[in-house]
Amino acid sequence: MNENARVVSMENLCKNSFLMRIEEKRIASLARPGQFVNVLCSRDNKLLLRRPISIMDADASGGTFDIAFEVRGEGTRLLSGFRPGDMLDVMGPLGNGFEFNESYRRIAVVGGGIGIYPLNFLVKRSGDIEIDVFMGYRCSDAVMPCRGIEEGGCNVYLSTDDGSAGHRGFITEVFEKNNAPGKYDMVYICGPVQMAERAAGLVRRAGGRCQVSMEERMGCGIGACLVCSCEVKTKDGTLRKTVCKDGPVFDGFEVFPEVE
Amino acid sequence: MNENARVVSMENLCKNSFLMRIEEKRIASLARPGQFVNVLCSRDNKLLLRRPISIMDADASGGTFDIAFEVRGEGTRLLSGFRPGDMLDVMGPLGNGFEFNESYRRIAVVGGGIGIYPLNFLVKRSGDIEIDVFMGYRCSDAVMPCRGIEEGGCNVYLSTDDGSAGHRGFITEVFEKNNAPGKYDMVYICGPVQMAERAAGLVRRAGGRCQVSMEERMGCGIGACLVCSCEVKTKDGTLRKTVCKDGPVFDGFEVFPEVE
Amino acid sequence: MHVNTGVSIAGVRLANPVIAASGTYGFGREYGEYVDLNKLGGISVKGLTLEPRAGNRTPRIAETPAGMLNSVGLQNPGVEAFIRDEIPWLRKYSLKIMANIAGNSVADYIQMAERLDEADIDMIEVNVSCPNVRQGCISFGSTPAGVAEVTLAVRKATKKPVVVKLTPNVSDISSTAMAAEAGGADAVSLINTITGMVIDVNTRRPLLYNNTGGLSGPAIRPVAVRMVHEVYKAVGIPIIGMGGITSAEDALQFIIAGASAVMVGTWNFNNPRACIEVADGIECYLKENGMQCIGRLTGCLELNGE
Amino acid sequence: MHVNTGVSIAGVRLANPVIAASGTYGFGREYGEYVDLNKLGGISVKGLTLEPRAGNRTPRIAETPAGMLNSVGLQNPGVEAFIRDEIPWLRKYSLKIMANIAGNSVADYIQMAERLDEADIDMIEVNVSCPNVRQGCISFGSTPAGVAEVTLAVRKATKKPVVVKLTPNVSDISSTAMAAEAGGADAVSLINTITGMVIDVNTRRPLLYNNTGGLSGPAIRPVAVRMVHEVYKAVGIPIIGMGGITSAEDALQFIIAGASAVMVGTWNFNNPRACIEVADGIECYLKENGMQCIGRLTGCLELNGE
Ligand SMILES: Cc1cc2nc3c(=O)[nH]c(=O)nc-3n(C[C@H](O)[C@H](O)[C@H](O)COP(=O)(O)OP(=O)(O)OC[C@H]3O[C@@H](n4cnc5c(N)ncnc54)[C@H](O)[C@@H]3O)c2cc1C
Ligand SMILES: Cc1cc2nc3c(=O)[nH]c(=O)nc-3n(C[C@H](O)[C@H](O)[C@H](O)COP(=O)(O)OP(=O)(O)OC[C@H]3O[C@@H](n4cnc5c(N)ncnc54)[C@H](O)[C@@H]3O)c2cc1C
Ligand SMILES: Cc1cc2nc3c(=O)[nH]c(=O)nc-3n(C[C@H](O)[C@H](O)[C@H](O)COP(=O)(O)O)c2cc1C
Ligand SMILES: Cc1cc2nc3c(=O)[nH]c(=O)nc-3n(C[C@H](O)[C@H](O)[C@H](O)COP(=O)(O)O)c2cc1C
Ligand code: FES
Ligand code: FES
Repeated sequence: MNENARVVSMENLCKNSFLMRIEEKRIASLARPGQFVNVLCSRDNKLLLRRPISIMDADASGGTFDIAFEVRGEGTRLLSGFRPGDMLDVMGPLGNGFEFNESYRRIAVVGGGIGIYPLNFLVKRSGDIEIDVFMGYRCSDAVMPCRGIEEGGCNVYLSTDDGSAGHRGFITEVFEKNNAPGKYDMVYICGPVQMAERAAGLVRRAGGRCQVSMEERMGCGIGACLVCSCEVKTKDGTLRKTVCKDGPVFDGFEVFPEVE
Repeated sequence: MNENARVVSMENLCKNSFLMRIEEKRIASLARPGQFVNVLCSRDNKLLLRRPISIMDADASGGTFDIAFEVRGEGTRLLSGFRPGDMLDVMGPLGNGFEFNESYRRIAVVGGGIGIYPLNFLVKRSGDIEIDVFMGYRCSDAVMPCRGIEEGGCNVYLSTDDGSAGHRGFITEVFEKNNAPGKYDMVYICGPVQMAERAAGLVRRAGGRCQVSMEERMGCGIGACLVCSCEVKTKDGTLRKTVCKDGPVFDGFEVFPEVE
Repeated sequence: MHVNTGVSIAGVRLANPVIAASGTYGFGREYGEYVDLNKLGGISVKGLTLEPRAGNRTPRIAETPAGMLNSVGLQNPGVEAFIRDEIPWLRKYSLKIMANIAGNSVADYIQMAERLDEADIDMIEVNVSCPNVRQGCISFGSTPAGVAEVTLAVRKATKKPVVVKLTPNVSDISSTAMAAEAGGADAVSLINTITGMVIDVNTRRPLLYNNTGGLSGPAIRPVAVRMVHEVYKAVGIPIIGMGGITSAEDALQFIIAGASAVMVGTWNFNNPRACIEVADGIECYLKENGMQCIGRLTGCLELNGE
Repeated sequence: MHVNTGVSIAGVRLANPVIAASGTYGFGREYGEYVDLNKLGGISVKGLTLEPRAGNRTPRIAETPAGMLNSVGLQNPGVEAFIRDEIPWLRKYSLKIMANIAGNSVADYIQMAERLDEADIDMIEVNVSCPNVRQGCISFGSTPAGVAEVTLAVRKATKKPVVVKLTPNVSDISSTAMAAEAGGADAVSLINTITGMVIDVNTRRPLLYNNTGGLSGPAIRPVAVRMVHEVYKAVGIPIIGMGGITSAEDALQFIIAGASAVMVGTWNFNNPRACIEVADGIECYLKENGMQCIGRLTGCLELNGE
C-alpha cells in the first residue's frame, strides 16, 4: 500500500548520506530486513518515478521505520530536502527480504557502501548469535554510523578503497583473508554487483551458502511492469524474475551461477 | 536582468491573494508603475515558463519591491508556498509602464480584480493630485487591502458582482454614472479585457484619454519570442506589438479602436 | 444526480471508460492489492507473444523530463500461459479483459487470435506499435499497408472485438487509423510510446541496454491528444486514447478530443490508485457539468476560429 | 589545459557549438541585454518570410509537462526588413548569423535565398518544418521528395551554406535527412517542434487559438537525441542538434549522438543565460575529460551490445 507517511527526523549521517525516520504504523510493523520502500522524492511530482530505498530499521511499537540513503542524483537530492513534519508518499514494505532461520548460529554480512544499510536491519533482527560484519567504503568520509551493527556486539571488519580507514582495498579481500567464508550458516551480501559476485564466489568455493540483495532500476516496484527483470538459474532452468517482487534478495548462486 | 532575489515577507491578503515583498536592489530602484517582473515560481524547475506579475510597489531606499498575486493555477500556487528567506529567480523590471505627466491634476484609475495591484503603485507615485479610484471585485471576500490607494486620500468607488460590498454590478457602471469619464487628464485601466474595453469606450465617448494595461500569455517576457503579440492601430496603420516589451501599457484607443 | 460513466466499445460494455494500459499493469494481480479491480473499466494485459519471451537486457527504464523510456521488449509468459494461469484469476473481477498481442509475423498474429478466440477474454488489442523488439510489431504499424494486412488477418481469425493499437512514430496517424478501420478493426487505441534515447555523458553509452526505448508519461500528452483529435476526424470507429494521463482532467482532454475510453499507463507507477482516481474524477466532472452520460463528451471539442 | 570548443560547419567557424534556436531569440537584441552575444557560437534568427507576416491570433503559448506548445505562426517583418534593420546591428557581434527562412512555395524559398545571398549573413537555415502555418513549410518537410525539391532550389539560388531544418513529425527522419543531403544541403538541423494540442476541459476548446501548436522543451529531448543518432547514421553532412536542451549535459547527449553543434531554444525563456551556461559547461566537460577539441566527441556514442 502507499501511504502518506510523516517524516519524524532527518539526520546527516556523513557527507552525502542521510538517515530519515518515518512514522507509518503499517510499514513499521510489517517490515522485514531486506525489504524496501518505494518513495516519491519530489513533492510537486517533478519526478515521475519513485525511488527504491531499503528499510534499515523498524520500530513496530513506536510506529516508525528508518531509511538511509546517499544522494546520487535528482531524486535522492530532493529527498534530502525533506524536513521533520513533512509528508512523504511511500509504498511498502516491498520485496521478499532476507531469509533468516532461527537455527543459524553464525552468520556474516558483507556490504559495500549504501549496501550496508539493509544489512544493519538484519543484524538487529537476528538476535544473539555470532555475526561477522564486513563493510567496504570508498573512503573514511563515507563510513557511516550503523546503530544496529555498532550496538550489536558484532565483529566488524572495515575497508576503504583509499585506505583512509580499515584495510586498504576491497572488503572482499578482507572477507577472503581473515576468515573462512565457508564457516557461516549463511552469508548475506549487499552492495555493488562486482563486490556481490566476488563475495558469492568466495562463499561458493568455501562450500557455504549466501543470499544477495540485487539492485535494478525500477518502474512500478511491485512486479507489474517487468522493467526490473533479473535472470535467475534455478534447478527448474533459467527464469526471469523481478527484483522488486521476487527479490531483491536472491540465492547468491542462482543470480551468480557462472562464478568459477 | 534576472536575479536571485530574496523573499522578505509573505502575507495572505485575502482568500487566494498574497502579497510578497522581495529584496532586490536593482529592480527596487528602477521599477515604475505598470511594469512587471517575470518569476520562476517553482524551485525545482518543475515549471518551465516564468509567470508575469506586476510590481505593485517599490521602495528604492529599502531595496525592496512588492508583488501581489492571486492563486490561479499551478504557478501561482507554487509561488504562494514561498517563505521569508527563500530565494526567488525574477527577471525585471519589464515592460514600458504607465505614462504619467507632471502636469496632470486629476486622474482616474479603473481596475478589476488583480488588475488593481499595478494601479496601486501608480497611485502612490502620482503625488498630491486628485485621484478617483474605481475598483471592481467578484465579491467582498476578494476585496484586498491596497495600501497606496488606502493611504493616498483618494476617492474610492467599489463594486462587487454580487453586491456584497459597494455597488452591485460592474465597476464600469459606477465609472459611467458617478462621474464624467471625460473630466480626467488621464484614465488608467487595468483588468479583464471586457472591463478594459468598456471603460476605454466610456472615456472615448467623453472625449478623454486613457491607458490600458493588457494581459497576454508569455514566453520570454522580453520581446524575443513574439508569443504575446497584440494588434495595435496607430496612425501609421495596424501594427503587431509585444505585450511584454512594447506594453503591457498601451494607449487605450490604439488597442480598442473598434469601440463605438 | 445519477450519472452513467459506462461506455460500450464494439458491443463490450465497460463500467467506466478507464482501462489500465498494456505493459504497465501486468495481469492485474499486483495492482489488485492497491485498488479494487472491479472499479476499473478494463485492463489491457501485458503484451503477449506466441512463445514466452525473455525481453531485453537491463537497464530497461530511464526517467526523462515528465516521462520515462522503457525497453522491456515484450517479456511475457506466452499466450498459452496467459490463458491457463491468468484469465481464470482475472475473471473473478468485473473489469473487461483485453489481450494485447504482438507478433513477429502475420502468421503469429493469426495464431494468437485464433487461440484467443476460444479464450475467455473480451477484446483483442493488436499491438503493431511496440518499438522495443527487432522483428515484426512496429514494422507493421509504421505503414497503412502493414496495419491493414495485420488487421485483416486478425479480423478473419477471430470473432472477438479487435482493437488496433497505433504507433505515434508516423507522419500521419490518421492514415494508419483508416487502414485499421478498412481492415475491419472495431476500434483503435493510441498512442503507444514514441521512440527515444537517453545518453549517459560519462560512459558515452545509451542508458538503456537496448539503446533506444519508448517514451511515455505526461511529456507526450499534448502529442497524444492531438493524434486522437486527428484520428477522430478520420475514422468512424471508437477510439481509446492514452499517453500521459495522470488525472481526470487529462483523461477528459482525450475524451473531448474524440476518445470513447482512455488508458492509464505510466502514471500507475507514480500513483497506484491512478486508474480509480481518474474514473472517480470523470464521474465528478459529469455531475458538475450536469451531464448524465459520458457519450456526449466524446469528440465535443469546438475548434477556435471555426 | 587549453581547450578549443570551436566548430566548423560548411566552412563557417563558430567560436563554440552553441547557437540560439530560431524563434526563441528574436534577432538577438533582447537577449543581448542579458548575455554577451559574442559568447554565443551563433544565432538562428526568427523565421523569415518573403513578405511581413502577422502570425496567428493569441493565445499562442501553453505550458505542458516539461514543455510548451507555441503557435506563433511565423510573425516576422519579412526578409527585406531583416536585411535592412537587423543585420547591421547584429554584425557588430562575432556570433555567426543564420537566416531561417520559411516559404509558402518553392518560389518563395528561391526568392529569399537569392536575396539573402547578397546579404551579410553566414548561413541559411531552410525551415521546412514549421507546424503553425497553413501553407507550405512543413508540407515540404514531411516527405523526402518535398525536402529534396526545396533544398535543390535553395542550393541553386545561393552560394551561402545551406542548413535544412527537419521536422520530427515523420515516420523516418533519416530519409528526409538523406533527401536534404542529396539536394545539396551543407548540414541539417533537427528537431523542430512536434505537433501537439492542449484542451481546456472547461471551455472544451483548445487552449491555443490556432488549436494545435509545436511542442518544445525538455519533454521532447529523448525523441530529439534518438533522431540525431538516426540521422548521424544516415548522412555524411554535419548535424545541428536541438530539442529540450537546458544544460551542458543535455547538449553533450546531442553531440555524442552525432551533432556537430547544438541549438538552445525554449530554455532561454526559463534562463536567459542558458546559451552561455551551456557553452561554458561544454568547455568544462572537455577540460575534465582531457579533450582538446570538441570534434572528437561528435558521434562518439558506443552502443550497448555491439
Ligand atoms: C531494492 C533497492 C534498494 C535500495 N536501497 C537503497 C538504500 O537503502 N539507500 C540508498 O541510498 N540507495 C538505495 N538504493 C539505490 C537507490 O534506489 C538509488 O540510488 C536511487 O534510486 C537514485 O535515484 P536518484 O534520482 O538520486 O539518481 P538518478 O541516477 O538521477 O536516478 C535516475 C533513475 O535511475 C534509478 N536508479 C539510479 N541508481 C539506481 C540504483 N543503484 N538502483 C536502482 N535504481 C537506480 C532511479 O531510481 C531513477 O529511476 C536501492 C536500490 C534498490 C533497487
Ligand atoms: C503583464 C502582466 C501582469 C500581471 N500581473 C499580475 C499581478 O500583479 N497579479 C496577479 O495575480 N496576476 C497577474 N498577472 C496574471 C498572471 O500572470 C497569471 O495569473 C499567472 O501567470 C497564472 O499562472 P498559473 O500558473 O498560476 O496559472 P495557469 O493557468 O496554470 O498558467 C498556465 C500558463 O498560462 C499563463 N497564464 C495564465 N493566466 C494568465 C493571464 N491572465 N495572463 C497571462 N498569462 C497567463 C501562465 O503564465 C502560464 O504560462 C499578470 C499578467 C500579465 C501578462
Ligand atoms: C513499462 C511499459 C511497458 C509497456 N508495454 C506495452 C506492451 O506490452 N504492449 C503495448 O501495447 N503497450 C505497452 N506499453 C505502452 C503503454 O501501454 C502506453 O501505450 C504508453 O505507455 C502511453 O501511455 P502512458 O503515457 O499513460 O504510459 C508499455 C509502456 C510502459 C511504460
Ligand atoms: C516560441 C517558438 C518559436 C519558434 N519559431 C521558430 C521559427 O520561426 N523557425 C524555426 O525553424 N523554428 C522555430 N521554433 C523551433 C525551435 O527553433 C526549436 O527547433 C524547437 O523549439 C526545439 O528546441 P527547444 O526544445 O530547445 O526549444 C520555435 C520554437 C518556439 C518555442
Ligand atoms: S519495477 Fe515493475 S516489475 Fe519490478
Ligand atoms: S513573451 Fe516573448 S515576446 Fe512577449
